[in-house]
Amino acid sequence: MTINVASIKKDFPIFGRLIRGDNRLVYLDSAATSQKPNSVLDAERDFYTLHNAAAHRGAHQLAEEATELYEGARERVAQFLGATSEEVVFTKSATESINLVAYSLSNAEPGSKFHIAAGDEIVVSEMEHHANLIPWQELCRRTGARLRWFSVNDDGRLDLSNLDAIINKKTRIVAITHQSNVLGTINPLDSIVKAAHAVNALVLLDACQSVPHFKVDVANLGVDFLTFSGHKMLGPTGVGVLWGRQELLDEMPPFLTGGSMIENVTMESATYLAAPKRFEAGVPNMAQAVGLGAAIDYLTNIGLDAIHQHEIDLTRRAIEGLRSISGLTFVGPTDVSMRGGVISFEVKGIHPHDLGQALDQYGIAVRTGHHCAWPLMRRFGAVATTRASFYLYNDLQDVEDLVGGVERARAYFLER
Amino acid sequence: MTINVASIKKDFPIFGRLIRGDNRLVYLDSAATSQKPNSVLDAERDFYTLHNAAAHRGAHQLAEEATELYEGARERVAQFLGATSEEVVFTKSATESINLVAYSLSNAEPGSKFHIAAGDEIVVSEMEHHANLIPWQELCRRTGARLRWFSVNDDGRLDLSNLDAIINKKTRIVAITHQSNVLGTINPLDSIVKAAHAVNALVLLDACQSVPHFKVDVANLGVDFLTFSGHKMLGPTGVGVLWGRQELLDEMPPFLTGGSMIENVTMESATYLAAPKRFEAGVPNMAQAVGLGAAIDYLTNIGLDAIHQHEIDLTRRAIEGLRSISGLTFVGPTDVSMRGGVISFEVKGIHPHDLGQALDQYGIAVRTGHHCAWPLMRRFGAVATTRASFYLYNDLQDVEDLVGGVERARAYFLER
Amino acid sequence: MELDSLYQEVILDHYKHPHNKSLKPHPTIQVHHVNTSCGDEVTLNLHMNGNVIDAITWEGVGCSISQASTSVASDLLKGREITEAVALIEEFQTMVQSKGTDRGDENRLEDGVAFAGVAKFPARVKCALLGWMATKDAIVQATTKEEK
Amino acid sequence: MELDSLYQEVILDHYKHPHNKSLKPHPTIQVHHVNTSCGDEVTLNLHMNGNVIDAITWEGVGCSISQASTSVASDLLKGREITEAVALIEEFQTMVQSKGTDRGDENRLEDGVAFAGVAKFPARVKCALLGWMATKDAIVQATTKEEK
Ligand SMILES: Cc1ncc(COP(=O)(O)O)c(C=O)c1O
Ligand SMILES: Cc1ncc(COP(=O)(O)O)c(C=O)c1O
Repeated sequence: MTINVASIKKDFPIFGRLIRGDNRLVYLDSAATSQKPNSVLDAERDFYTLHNAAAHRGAHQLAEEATELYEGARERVAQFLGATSEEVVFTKSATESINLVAYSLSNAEPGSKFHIAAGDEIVVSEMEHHANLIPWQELCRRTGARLRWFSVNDDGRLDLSNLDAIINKKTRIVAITHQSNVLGTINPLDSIVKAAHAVNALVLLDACQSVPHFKVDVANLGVDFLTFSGHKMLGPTGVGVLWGRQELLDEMPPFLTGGSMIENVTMESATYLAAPKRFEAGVPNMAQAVGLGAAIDYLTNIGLDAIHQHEIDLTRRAIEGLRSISGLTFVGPTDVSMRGGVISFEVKGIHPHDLGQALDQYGIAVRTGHHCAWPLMRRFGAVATTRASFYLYNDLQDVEDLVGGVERARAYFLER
Repeated sequence: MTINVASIKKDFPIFGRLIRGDNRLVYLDSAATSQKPNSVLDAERDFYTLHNAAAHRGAHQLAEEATELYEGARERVAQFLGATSEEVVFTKSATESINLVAYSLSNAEPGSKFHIAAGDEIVVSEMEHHANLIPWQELCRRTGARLRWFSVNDDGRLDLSNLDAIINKKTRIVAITHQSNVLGTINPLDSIVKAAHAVNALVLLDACQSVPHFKVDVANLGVDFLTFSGHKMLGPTGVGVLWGRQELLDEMPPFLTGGSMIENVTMESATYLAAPKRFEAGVPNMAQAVGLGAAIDYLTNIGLDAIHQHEIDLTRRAIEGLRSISGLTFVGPTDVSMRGGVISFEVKGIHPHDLGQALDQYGIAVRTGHHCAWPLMRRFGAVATTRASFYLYNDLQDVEDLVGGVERARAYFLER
Repeated sequence: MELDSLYQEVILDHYKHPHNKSLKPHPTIQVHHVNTSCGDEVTLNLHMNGNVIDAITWEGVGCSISQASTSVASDLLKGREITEAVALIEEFQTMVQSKGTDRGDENRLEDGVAFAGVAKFPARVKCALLGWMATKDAIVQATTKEEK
Repeated sequence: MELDSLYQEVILDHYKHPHNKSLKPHPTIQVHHVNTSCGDEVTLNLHMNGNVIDAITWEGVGCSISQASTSVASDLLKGREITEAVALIEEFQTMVQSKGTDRGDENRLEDGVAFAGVAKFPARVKCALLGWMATKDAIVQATTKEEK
């Protein structure tokens, strides 16, 4: 279960370029977006140069082929998740996937089991990405429901001590992240899913930071919805996934409406197809779905377990190395159990922007700022943090360069 | 103002492939989706292999470059439309663009000038694509407003005889297509825009079939919103545009919510940035926007006026040729004034699917079915039609092949 | 030529002269199915006599494949017991969805095997299935009605 | 080395020892600006004396560029007439948005020219502008208040 990073790097053409002069690229920003292997770019290009036509809308040969490739990509995603094709909806991003569920719920008429109203409660956590927070705030605004949340402990773990109070008979949906994009924390789901289902609440898992990095099987997790973005898992920009239990998707009201999702249309009204088509209005992002299929092939080929182990090894090493730097504190757990390859930290006396700028000058790409998790920043009394995140194409040299880079930046700002 | 199709075809690699045996590809389905030139595919690939990072979210060099490329694409779109960058919102498709406006309106609180309620009216036409019909039906369902529509004359033109009755003091928004994707009709906008603005109603133009084919200048049109898809204008799948007047976009409530569109976020609520960011939640479809920018360069280079003239020439020739086929009737205008390169027809005794199948066998790709305009089909008493649509890479030989193909199919089905 | 492999003589015959195409009144179950991607429609009356299909009559608009296939189904399934009919429908379905690997058993599907060529044209599979799926749906409804 | 072209000595000095960084009470106008992409914030008090800026005092959290730049602005603009101040703000803005083509006029912008290097780092332009835009906003509000 070891990974040959040298050979993997060769599949990613971007590692051929130099940064700010003649520095090699040390890309530690995969939690924001990942780099793309040639096989993904080739799959997209082949779609356009050999098979491009509107899927599901034509009977000519190109349309047939485009349909088969697009639906083939759906099957790949389904297999990858341990799901069936009918449960996989292609969206443009995880952000759209989450909004889809939130809008669909508020489109439900009174009397529908999906209808949400004043008196109902929606549960999130303090460590959510804005994409899994604001859509629920807005759903509450539209329906009169109340937003509640789990808080986060000092060590960056979810505080579940009041689980029974937060999830109660009024709870309708619990939307929670699988792995924090700031802390690296992987959340335990069993007790949350159990509590939610005990009160007939739905569970939506924001799997943006988990599906790309370790094996996720929807049947095992027991959640009702799961969302992620293609661009964070070697896939193209412009494609995301909503997985949902088929019996739910088939009953939920549509979100975006238009072509290819209808059963019958008159000037007055329309009836809608079953999922997944119900939720895919318009000519779909075909090339991007096909690219995502190729990305899944690439990941599967390397092996998700090996990738996760590799990231854990890098994370352990990075925590050890950074820990010795004077004035450096971590935001998030420092033990590697139930944790992924995302590390946030602060260095006393250096603002993250300045630190990030210096690292960039050495060729090291990290993310600085609030990471679209502003409430979590406030929770830790930080304006911003510096975040390094790892993926299969990173190696120990990248970790050494990061540690060395932070030391050098510290000297630059604080010791001159 | 003539177009060198032979040289253009060389830029589109798909014309190198053969269809159903050894037929050359006669692609007459550009109204569904267009083919892509190498320059668009190269622009996307260059983005991924040289500059890929999350735009607007990082301070490192790749993120800077990605941001510049993404915003550069926005400037190109703005220039192309005679607009400013702030007025250009990237979406995944025209379908999303239209839904964006419809949902934003229903997100407006009572008291807002965008708020829609029972008693209000929304106006569409009988020739709308489902994408510009169902979102308004659903907006009516959500708000209690009433949907009204212009009907279509026997010759496939909009019936504006009751303009003053349809657009009245209750009208809040008029959503209309610029060019019908079935009939080829280009709608006259002046009187509609004037009537709408006289009662303070907004005008949304579905420009899916116009922006790719002739020069559209938003300042001249006088509309308030304009929507189109990249994939119909040589661009990638997965990108669309909403253009809107800045003062409107800046005041309208957001639609999709999440990262990169916020000003400030607490657990309880969020405030939002000005347009266009307000409407672009999440890591954007960067590579697709960049590809669309390259598509616009390609189109501009050839010249939109030349493209339009070329399509009109092909259309005139196709109408002449098809007209002589026994049992063939057109659905849509047969004069070429105020009309684009989309031709729908029926052949007595042959169902469009069968006709399309035969044409496919000869290498000719046409669209058959209801073209996502089911009410319009009913209006003309058709279950389906056969549609041929032209673009800059089609030539007279393609038209001859179409006419010959329909004759051959007729003989196959009716004379054996 | 491939077009002939799709449009076999028997298909065009059924298309030009469809069987059982006029609705008989008082059905056990009436169903209405639409091929949403193209607008083709079929209204189908299922007449049961106990466990046995007494008659299948229908009306519809659509392409040669959907019309001929409904015509063939209405002939083939008449006089069959429910389980037999469902088995035949499933055999037909397997054949047209086989992408060309299953040519169908002529002893069982009779004129139905003429549709084996459809399997190579994925966009037409739904056309070939329209009448068959409508019949299956009607049978399921008739059975459930029975049980109530 | 490019990092030095961004982090000039004068910037790090202002960062470590910011000027006018403590809010003086009773401002003519108080504004609060946030750099939404990173969370940096500034609260700024503008004290007018007729047409002339009497004082600019501020509080804030942020990177060296945003803090130093606000410090420099609060020095440079003090004692200026409104039109003069606005002109200087616009000159500064033009310089940092010039992508490196405009190095700034040291006679006019004084310590402000130290930020010319920012122009080559688009993601930092907003940092450099935070305090200046806040000041401009405060001036506009003060003027509108006047007119009422
Ligand atoms: C007139 C018209 N409007 C809207 C659309 C919807 O475009 P898309 O499917 O790319 O969202 C189309 C094309 O399908 C169209 O032709
Ligand atoms: C945990 C988490 N949720 C949601 C998102 C939103 O993903 P996207 O911007 O691709 O829609 C991200 C990434 O930005 C994330 O890290």
